[in-house]
Amino acid sequence: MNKSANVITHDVIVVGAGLAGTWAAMIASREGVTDVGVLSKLHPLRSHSGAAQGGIAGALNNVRPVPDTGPRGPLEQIPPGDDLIDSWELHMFDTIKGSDWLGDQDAIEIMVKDAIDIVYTYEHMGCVFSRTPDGRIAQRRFGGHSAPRANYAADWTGHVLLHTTHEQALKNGVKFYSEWVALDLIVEDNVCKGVIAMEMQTGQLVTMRAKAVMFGTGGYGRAWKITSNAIANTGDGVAIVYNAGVPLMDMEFVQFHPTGLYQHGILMSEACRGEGGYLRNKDGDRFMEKYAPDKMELAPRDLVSRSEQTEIDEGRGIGDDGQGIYLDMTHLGREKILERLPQVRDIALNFVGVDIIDDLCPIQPTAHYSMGGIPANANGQVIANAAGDPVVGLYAAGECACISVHGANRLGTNSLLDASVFGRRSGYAIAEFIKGGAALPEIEGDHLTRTQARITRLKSDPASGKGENWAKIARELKQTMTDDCGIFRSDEGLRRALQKVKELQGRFANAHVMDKSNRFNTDVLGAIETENLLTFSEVIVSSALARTESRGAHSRTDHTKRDDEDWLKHTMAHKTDDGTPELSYKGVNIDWEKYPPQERKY
Amino acid sequence: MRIFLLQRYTAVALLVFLTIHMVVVHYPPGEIHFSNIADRLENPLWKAIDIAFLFAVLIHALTGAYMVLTDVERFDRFKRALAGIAVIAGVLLFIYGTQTILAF
Amino acid sequence: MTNKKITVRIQRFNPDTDQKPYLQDFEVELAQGMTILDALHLIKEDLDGSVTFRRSCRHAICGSCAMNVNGQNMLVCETPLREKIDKNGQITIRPLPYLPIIKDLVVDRSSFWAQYQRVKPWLIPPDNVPEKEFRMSAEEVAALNDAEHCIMCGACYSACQVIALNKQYIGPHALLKAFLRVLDPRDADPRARLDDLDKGDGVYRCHTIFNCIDACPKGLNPTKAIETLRKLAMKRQAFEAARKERQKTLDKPVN
Amino acid sequence: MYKSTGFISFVLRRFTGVALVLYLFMHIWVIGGANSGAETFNDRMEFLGSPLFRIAEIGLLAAVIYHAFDGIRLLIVHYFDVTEYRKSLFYAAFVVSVILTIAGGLPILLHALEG
Ligand SMILES: Cc1cc2nc3c(=O)[nH]c(=O)nc-3n(C[C@H](O)[C@H](O)[C@H](O)COP(=O)(O)OP(=O)(O)OC[C@H]3O[C@@H](n4cnc5c(N)ncnc54)[C@H](O)[C@@H]3O)c2cc1C
Ligand code: HEM
Ligand code: SF4
Ligand code: F3S
Ligand code: FES
Repeated sequence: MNKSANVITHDVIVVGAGLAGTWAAMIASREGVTDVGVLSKLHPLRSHSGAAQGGIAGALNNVRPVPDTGPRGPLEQIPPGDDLIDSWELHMFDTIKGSDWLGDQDAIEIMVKDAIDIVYTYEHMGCVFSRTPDGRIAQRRFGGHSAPRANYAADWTGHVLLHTTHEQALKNGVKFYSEWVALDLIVEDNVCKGVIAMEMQTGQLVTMRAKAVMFGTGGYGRAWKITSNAIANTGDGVAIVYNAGVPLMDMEFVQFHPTGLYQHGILMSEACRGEGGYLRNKDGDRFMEKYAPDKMELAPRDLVSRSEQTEIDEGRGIGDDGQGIYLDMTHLGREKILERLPQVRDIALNFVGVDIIDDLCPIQPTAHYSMGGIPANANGQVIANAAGDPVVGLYAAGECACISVHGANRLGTNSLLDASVFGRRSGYAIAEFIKGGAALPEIEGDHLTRTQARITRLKSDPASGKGENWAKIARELKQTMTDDCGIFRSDEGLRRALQKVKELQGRFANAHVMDKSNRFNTDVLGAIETENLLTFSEVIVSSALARTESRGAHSRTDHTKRDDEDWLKHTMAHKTDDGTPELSYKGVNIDWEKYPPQERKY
Repeated sequence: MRIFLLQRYTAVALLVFLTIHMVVVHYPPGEIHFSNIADRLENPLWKAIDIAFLFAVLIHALTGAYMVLTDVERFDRFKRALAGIAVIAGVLLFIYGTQTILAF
Repeated sequence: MTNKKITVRIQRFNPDTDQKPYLQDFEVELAQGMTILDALHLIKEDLDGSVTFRRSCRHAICGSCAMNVNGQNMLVCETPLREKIDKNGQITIRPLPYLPIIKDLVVDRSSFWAQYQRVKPWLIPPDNVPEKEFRMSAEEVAALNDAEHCIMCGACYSACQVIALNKQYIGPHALLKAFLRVLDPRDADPRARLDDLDKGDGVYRCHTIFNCIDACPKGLNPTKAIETLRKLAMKRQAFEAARKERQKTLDKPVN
Repeated sequence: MYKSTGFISFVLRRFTGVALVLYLFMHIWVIGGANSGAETFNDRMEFLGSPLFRIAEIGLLAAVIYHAFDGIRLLIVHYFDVTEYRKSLFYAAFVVSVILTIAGGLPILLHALEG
């Protein structure tokens, strides 16, 4: 190999320019690894991290509920010298509880301790956070957190973090390959050697060689019909890594957010409830009283979504199809909404024509966050099996990774934190790996030709009558995942889903594109993304089918209880030769003294 | 950028000068003859005002022309040469014009 | 509700095969709550897969989908199709004007990003970084809010006729970014920034055309930022001194 | 071409500005006749005295008035925070210019028709 011009070599290649990837690149370059290339299928600032609204968790202890108003009382800044109410320990406990005890506690400890520093670092890098009266970073409540520790910049927190981080990476001289799509990962004998990528503008395929490769390709909510995720969130990284022989972990855990805009899925930030919004059913009842009398609307997402879905299934939903629920913010008042939730208001106005200041806003649960993904340790190093052996030179962080800080259910604001903290740690680990004298591995196989063949196949017209549009396949997949692998799952439904996914995979062999050109071919990209959806959806369904318990976001109607006896373990799915996933299991890292599993009640 | 400021300041000056000019010289409209101009310019104050007017309008006009040209990327490359031409043209026109005013 | 057929006219152009851009008509059935982006997706998925455009977040936050619809720049993901249908039942979608076309509705934003980088969009922190956060007052934050909210969509940039004439001009988006950093009390070197903005291609190349304000989907006001920068550039020495003074108390409570 | 009031005002301002510069050069040359004495001056003025030039002067007046009021508008925008009223400001400058042009142009027109 190594023959033509279409080879690019860097010390480090980062795939994905969201928070996770950008942090890694920025830190590696600051640590002296100057030759870092970042490829992103979108311009870096278009990454979905920028869509995060609510905040980033960190126990800064800047605000507290006004004394004697109870835990849901109004917030004020903590006067200097007064007792602190929050701590990383508390943050850790909330995260573990939120994860339904499936989170790895060593990694969680690292994350919550680092949280405080990373928020201050963001502030020092230039993020314009909202402020308390005396000028500290403002904090708000978020579901599942027992203290107000969501640090925020109005309701465009992710946007501010992403722009700031990208700018710092530019300052450090990181090279960005904007609108380059990774298509395949090269792993030979458990050593990662590079990726095959396509430059969108020319359609040219390139082998990108590197001593270390890092994945920060984000989530995969696009496998569902109603999702808060960007159209580009098709889980490419997850599928690519899986195809290269690396396992995927805990893929059955997908979080449904309680407040997606009705029929659009666009997120109405959890800050809506954090600031005091109510959920109401068709009859106008605040039904959360029934399901989480203590935390009410601020119970964790999985619980609220299930409560909504139950209301909907029992016929108390709203809208033409009865699939909606009301979000009531009318009591918050114009001023508060305009100051704290301006973006949310605009979204509701633009997409459903409702002004949340005066009217109830229709919402519905929406596929939101993928807890599972590429298994990695707390240094971002990808592991090859349940024993924890690393894949040499391969790293992952952010939503595409499963370092398992979120276990079976993520708490809001913990994922910007996860992407930042472990992106940064991967950066340090990569720098150490490179500076420790890592060599550029030789590539043996001809990977480029194989990838090229996939594209050529998509562009060639199949035998008459057999050809099919990829978009149709994608639509059917999304419908199936929504119907049979959504908030509530059952053996019957999952089997149906598995069969359907297999059928669709079969049909994809004859899928084709209409656009045969090379230049900026988004038709080919759409087809490849669909193929990726099909690949990991099979893993999700298989893992969900095997897990005969209900834990966190994974809720089985036929196994409604959590089962620590048999299922307090991570699912690992390997791709076998015939393409189907083979499941094995990995223990959860638990501190049995301090944080033993308890019942999860809110 | 001083020329921007020059343009803005001279714009204000021109507002004053031009108004005076219009009212005094061109209103009511009629034949303008050497003699009636010469009458007015007897007064050295009028001479001074007209010279200042000339000065302001030249600066404003030439910086304006320079801006119009350099706003186009293709000409922007020659901005030094253009500035040179503008300065020389400005000086020459100012000398010529001042002579005229003093000639009355 | 009776469903109405709409003609969507899309400007097509693939520089590899086409001599010049042309308009192509597609018929789309208007559905409840449909955005322009939804219509583009329908066309791409069902009618002609080669229609090419950028999009991602589909709720006006990523900045991918700025296009020119019926002559105005906007984000197609947040714009209801219904609102832009003219009396002939048509809507015309073109790429952002004044920029090189890569394909169909996809434009080359290279100069846009180059200008963004030119203003050094990152914060230059002062030497005395506190252990915790810098203290900023609510007013200081409010002054930055607009600029911070820019999603770098390019709608303003490609509406500005100065950009049409001269790509060396920094442009409204980058000047807004510069404004953000200059006004940030934490930035240690507003002087150097203002020095750069004071050059020929900086704040004075703006001729107050206002298209940037009209085009901005986020309702931001680059013109105001530019006028402010002009004033600051004139008194940058005093501004620098005031900044130095402010930075001495950046670790103290603001009131 | 991105059309808007801002664009129209910009084009008009440029166009009138450049026209005025060209006129200024001619004006300096005409008046400069005085350098060579009253004869030359009156000759050159004579040349401009024809009714045709008189009517062209209305155009000149329009140009100078519009340019001036547009300039005032820009100065206002610079010194006061009025970008919200950008459209009204343009219309105001335009209407005032038209009115003043008519007011100033009518006497010229009448004079030209008389002469
Ligand atoms: C609407 C919404 C709101 C949210 N709000 C919050 C919140 O308030 N608080 C919180 O903590 N979390 C929130 N989250 C979750 C959080 O935003 C994400 O988990 C986090 O930003 C993920 O960051 P990332 O860096 O892993 O991925 P992303 O930011 O998604 O970045 C993925 C990157 O990978 C690139 N990429 C993908 N595939 C390829 C490929 N094949 N080739 C090349 N590049 C590729 C993309 O271009 C992109 O640059 C929210 C999520 C959503 C959807
Ligand atoms: C009342 C008098 C005048 C006022 C208030 C005025 C105001 C202005 C202003 C504010 C500008 C700057 C425009 C910008 O920055 O975009 C300008 C530009 C210009 N002016 Fe004037 N002006 C006046 C008279 C004149 C005269 C008499 C001439 C010509 C002889 C002239 C020629 C120009 C030119 C060529 C430009 C540059 C065009 C441009 O930048 O768009 N102006 N004027
Ligand atoms: S200022 Fe507005 S139009 Fe310009 S890039 Fe930013 S968001 Fe887009
Ligand atoms: S459109 Fe352009 S000229 Fe100035 S006011 Fe806006 S940047
Ligand atoms: S798709 Fe992100 S702004 Fe329109």
